[in-house]
Amino acid sequence: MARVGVFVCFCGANIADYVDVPQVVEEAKRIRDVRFAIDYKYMCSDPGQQQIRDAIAQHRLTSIVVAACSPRMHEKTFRKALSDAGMNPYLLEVANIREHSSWVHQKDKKAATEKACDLIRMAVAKSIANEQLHEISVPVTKRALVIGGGIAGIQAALDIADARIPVVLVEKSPSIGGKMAQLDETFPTLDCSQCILTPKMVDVASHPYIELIPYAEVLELQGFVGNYKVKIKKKASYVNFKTCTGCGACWQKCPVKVPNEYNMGIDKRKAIYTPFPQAVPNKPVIDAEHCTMLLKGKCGICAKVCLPGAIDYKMEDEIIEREIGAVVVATGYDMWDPKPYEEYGVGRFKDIITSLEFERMVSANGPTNGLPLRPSDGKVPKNVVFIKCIGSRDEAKGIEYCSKICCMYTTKHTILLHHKVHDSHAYVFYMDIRAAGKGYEEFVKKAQVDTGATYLRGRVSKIYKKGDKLMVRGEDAQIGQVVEVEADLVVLATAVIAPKDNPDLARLLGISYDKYGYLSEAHPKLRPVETAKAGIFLAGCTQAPKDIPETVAQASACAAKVCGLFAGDTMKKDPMVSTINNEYCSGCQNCVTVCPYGAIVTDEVPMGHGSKELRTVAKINEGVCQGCGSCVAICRSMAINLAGFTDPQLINEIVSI
Amino acid sequence: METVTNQLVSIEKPEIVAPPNWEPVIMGILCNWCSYAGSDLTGTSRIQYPPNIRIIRVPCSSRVDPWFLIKSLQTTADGVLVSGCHPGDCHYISGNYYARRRFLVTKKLLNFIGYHENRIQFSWVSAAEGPKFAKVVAKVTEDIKKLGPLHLYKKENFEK
Amino acid sequence: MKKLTYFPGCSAHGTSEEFDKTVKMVMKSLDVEMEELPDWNCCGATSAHTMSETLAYALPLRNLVLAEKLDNKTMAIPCASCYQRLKVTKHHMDADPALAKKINTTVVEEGTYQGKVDVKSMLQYCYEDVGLEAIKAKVTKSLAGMKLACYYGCLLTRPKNITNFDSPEYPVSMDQIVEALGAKATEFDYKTECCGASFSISNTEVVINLSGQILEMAKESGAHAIVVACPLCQSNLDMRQPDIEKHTGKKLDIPIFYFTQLMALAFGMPEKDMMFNKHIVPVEGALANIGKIEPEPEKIKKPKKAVEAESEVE
Amino acid sequence: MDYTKQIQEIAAKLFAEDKIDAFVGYRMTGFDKNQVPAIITGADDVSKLVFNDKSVFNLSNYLKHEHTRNKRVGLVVKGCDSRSLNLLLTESQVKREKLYVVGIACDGVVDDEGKKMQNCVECMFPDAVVADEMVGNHGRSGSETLIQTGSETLIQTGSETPIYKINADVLDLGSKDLVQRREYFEEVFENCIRCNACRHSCPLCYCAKCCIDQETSTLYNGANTTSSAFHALMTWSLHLAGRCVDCRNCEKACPSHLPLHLLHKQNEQVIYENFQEHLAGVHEGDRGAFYKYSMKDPDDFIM
Repeated sequence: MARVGVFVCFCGANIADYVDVPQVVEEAKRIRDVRFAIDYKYMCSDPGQQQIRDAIAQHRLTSIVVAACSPRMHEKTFRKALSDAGMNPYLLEVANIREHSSWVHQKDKKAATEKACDLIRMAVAKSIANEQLHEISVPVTKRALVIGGGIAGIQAALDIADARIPVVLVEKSPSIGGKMAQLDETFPTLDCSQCILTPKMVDVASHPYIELIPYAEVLELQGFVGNYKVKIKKKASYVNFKTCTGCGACWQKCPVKVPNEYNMGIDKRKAIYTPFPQAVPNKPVIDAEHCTMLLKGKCGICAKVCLPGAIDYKMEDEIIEREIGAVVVATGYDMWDPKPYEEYGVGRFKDIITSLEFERMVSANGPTNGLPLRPSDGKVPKNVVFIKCIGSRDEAKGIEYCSKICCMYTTKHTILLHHKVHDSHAYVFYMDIRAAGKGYEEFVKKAQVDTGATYLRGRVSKIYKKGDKLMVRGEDAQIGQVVEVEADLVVLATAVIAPKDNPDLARLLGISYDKYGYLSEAHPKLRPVETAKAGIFLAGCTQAPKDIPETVAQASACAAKVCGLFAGDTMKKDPMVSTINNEYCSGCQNCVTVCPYGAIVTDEVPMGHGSKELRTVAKINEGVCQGCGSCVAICRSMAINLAGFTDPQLINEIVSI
Repeated sequence: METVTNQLVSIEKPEIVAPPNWEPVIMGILCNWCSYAGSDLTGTSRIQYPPNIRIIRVPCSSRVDPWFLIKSLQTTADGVLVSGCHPGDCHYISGNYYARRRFLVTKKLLNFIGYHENRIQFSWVSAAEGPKFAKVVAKVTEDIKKLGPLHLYKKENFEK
Repeated sequence: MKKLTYFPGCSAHGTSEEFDKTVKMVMKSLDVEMEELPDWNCCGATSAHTMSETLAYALPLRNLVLAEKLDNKTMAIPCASCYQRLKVTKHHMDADPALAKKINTTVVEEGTYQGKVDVKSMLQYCYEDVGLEAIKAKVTKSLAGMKLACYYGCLLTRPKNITNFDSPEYPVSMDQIVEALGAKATEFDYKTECCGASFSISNTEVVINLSGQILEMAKESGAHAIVVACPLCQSNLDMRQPDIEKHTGKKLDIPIFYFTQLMALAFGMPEKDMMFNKHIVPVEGALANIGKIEPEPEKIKKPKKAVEAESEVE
Repeated sequence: MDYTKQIQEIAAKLFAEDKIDAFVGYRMTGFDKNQVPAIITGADDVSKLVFNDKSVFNLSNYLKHEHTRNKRVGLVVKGCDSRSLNLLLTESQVKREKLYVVGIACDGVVDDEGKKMQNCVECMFPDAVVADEMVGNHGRSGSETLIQTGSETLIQTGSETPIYKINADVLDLGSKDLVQRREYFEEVFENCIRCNACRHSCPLCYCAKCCIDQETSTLYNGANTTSSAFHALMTWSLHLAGRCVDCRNCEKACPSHLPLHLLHKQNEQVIYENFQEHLAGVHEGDRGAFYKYSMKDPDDFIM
């Protein structure tokens, strides 16, 4: 026989002013199974909690109903009060008579009181069906997987490894470094990107707690927080990294030339190549799509010139597995393709380039020895027009959001242009200058003064060719007139977009992504690093456009989260998970298809007591189950129940009023 | 039946007339992450709405078995409101998509056997949509008031 | 034999008689049977849609409904303005059922709109349905030697989601047609610029300025003449040319052809049928270039740093 | 349609080759001209088998019988029966390798009065969609049946193009107003005696515990009242939504002759029109509409 205690809170005047609390208590006492009911000014205060603790002992209560504010507010507080009194905390139910009654029916005390009574009736009915539940403890594999070797992945890996937690760092391309390795100088301090990045890259390679797997992709992730199993495909590099010394004889002699991705296709690399001189690991790979030996079986020069004999044309993709406990996703970003800007003649005019192409040109280790050159005739440009918001903030052609970094990098570009070509002049077409950040506004102001660049607020409507010049026609909104600028070179500040593989990766990891393809954080304000799936964290631009300092900060935050997760040998988990009643389960496996987390597997049990014949039933993996209840609602046999929200509990609520 | 003063005529069965001062009971089944949070926000914003709704918290709209709706109508409620996260916002990735299918079929079936579709209604209310929740409740309450009491099964003995 | 409903529009029987005539000649020789839409009415441009939305849809709708009574699947329209009005109306009738219901009530006598007939501009029809190959096959007198700037105007390819034809900014269909005739299309960046036609009467200075730029850019691109696919473009660029020349003091002397006139010419049809005498800017100078083929200038060596796509073996 | 001879031959052959332990078919009743399902466990009884247009029952229901469960079984299936068999396969209730399926190219079966049954008139898949061997000739085997989903037209190879027809009774009742429909179903629920014959006869009702069993009464309110019948039949029909193959075993079994197909056909129609789904059991592996979703599902009924 259930013995329920009801505790009604005044919440100061918040409840008491609009709900007749003493009457509610009287009503509560009349409910069958209620043995004790009392009101108090602040139930959540310590004396209030003490009343609950006392009543439990005094009246041998079997379940507790607290009628107060939303359970989202104080459920945890009251649960703790129960366990302090030696009672299972999950025997608590909260009747939400503040948010759902007193605050929303302030003009009708009678109705609000009636409703409060009903809510208590429902909570009492539910609590009768409550069961004792216990937190689930899940063992943890203390190894982290970092996906992506850009600055975000590098920082996260280093921070985690420094806490002596092993890290597996998987990078898609032959070298880590990411987009930051392509940059020349960084705003707002103009320090050299390579100089600050390469030491970190070397640290990654030499760190005893980091296993670097370059030229590889994540294929599959199974399991749940603390107990993931990941399958990684190591793409065939056709070079044995163990014997290769990185001497470079092979790529010097290779006869096949391919557009160089690192330099945005401005120059060529060989079919056997390291992406850039400071690559980590500094070992070449063979590009199977272009190598004539692999395509046609002719050539083989690299193998001939390789003294250690590291070339292996027969190498195949390798699949390796690792057991890990947490994942940091740091897949970075892509640049938007400006092709839809047809009115600019993108694609027709060679002298329109993107900002990353410009960045490579002005970079000291770039394809033009640090000088911006017109792609059409190789001449040094004098008038350079920079157009911002190409694709960003453009619902019609591109994406709606602001890419955040373009204002700053375009400012940097005007400075770099000024440094490299002293007699040049920069024109910047902008919509707004968004320079929020430490030292950013000062940087922009200084750049404007130092470079003498002409800033024109307005959009460019057309670019056309006049002789070998490009005529850029736009609006100067500040003087309200159409202006035309004769340009030698036009640089488009293209938008930052999510990597195109992100949706596939998200599906593979079981996390969500937004309409642009950015991976979604668990809460935009308070949980910006976590995903909705426990144990998977986000660092850098894979979540949203960010500059380098923010990316590094988020990466370190990920590392802190991972370290926190791995602090104990086991993890505690909410017991609100589904359970299967084998006796009822018919083994139709519909729940297996419906479960969004793959938490349900099949199991074999005897037909009956002592029977040797086996039948298939479903089995819940408690560690994976997140407690959504999808499986419960579709189970026709009533074989599944969700702890805390069982059929008896909910039906009791429904029929109680 | 008491004397009729307040003529609320049910369009389902015109001869059944609501008793005076009759107030409908509406069962509100809300998902924990969006709609329940949204209803909490309605409270914290002190937005007023009709007091007829009785709220049940479930983790996700996909936890809502059509059975709950039938059970509610059979026993205590004159109408049911189920509310979940907007499509794409489900805390559990895809729960509301499964729920949406079941809801449509249930609604149509109920209509087919002669109950007005508005007896069960659905909404997507996010955690930020406090005002929307109040509007939804007001609309459902008004709809059910127009339909009148769900008389049939209340008269019978119901074993709890 | 292809069959086609032909919506001539008001200018075909007036200012652009030569367009109308050459369209009919060319289509006949390309084995397309044109059936003029019986009892067609004004498309409403541009007065209707500046005054009343309903009227702006109702006028073209009547034509669309009438067109459905014929068996042809396509209705082709020479005038860009008419084309735009009919195409826009069709688009909204198909996409917006509420609007469709409202507008349909205005054409009770003619019947109900069903959306059976596709609307195309004459250029689009030539490009998509007739095809470059068929055009090329008919050429008996190549236009080689002639350099032409193709001017599309603002309406033929816009808005993109409604017209679904060619690029809205840098279309190439007409260029390809004149190249099929043997002529050379110049790289002309003002293909879709505004010619200022709306201010034709109210503010002539704007027209002189805008049309002047178009003519000047065409001249600069090396073109001997401009090719158009719309009566308004033609009359504006042709008729205003003396004024523009007077205004800028520069001699332009760049005749404006309909693409069908050039097709007829290349198909070897009698020159008098093309009604070149109706042109204000004389055409003889431009036509004299036919046959004068310049030697190809030697290709300038590509700069070393230029982007190259495919891989190559040294 | 009389395939008695062919079926007897096939059964005899299967027993002779020792391919099966039991054969599920039809035999005549002892006292009238109707047929009952028969589970034959030896070659001696093969001559009792019959098959003609009175072979109405869906035999896939008999795979849960003690003589057939986990045994090697030969089974006769018409179009509708094969679809429920397909669902049983998908839901792991029977093992395909233990079955020898004799598919019928069905011309429709008749009711007690000799009239072609309504579900056969509206049938879109008269040929068995699963079969090891086909009997009868429509010039195609079941697996050749090509179909598309949802509101698109359904295409079958062969001359006719079946298009989904809304059940005549559903259409008829749907055209009445709310009050009439309500009164109609009130009578239906009133006449239900909660005997559970419907669930017992349904091939797809194999749960160990059923929602309409009276023993689960605390939750499901087992008392025999109109209200509980409403509750039970509604829940039951929703459990079969997207799965019911319209074989009408339930209706044949119902002692009160309740028009149970109305509920099922109504659900089928809603699912078919709204979710771009195949009809239940047409494809193996297709679990039914409630166990999947599409982003494009109708959303306009939700505020």
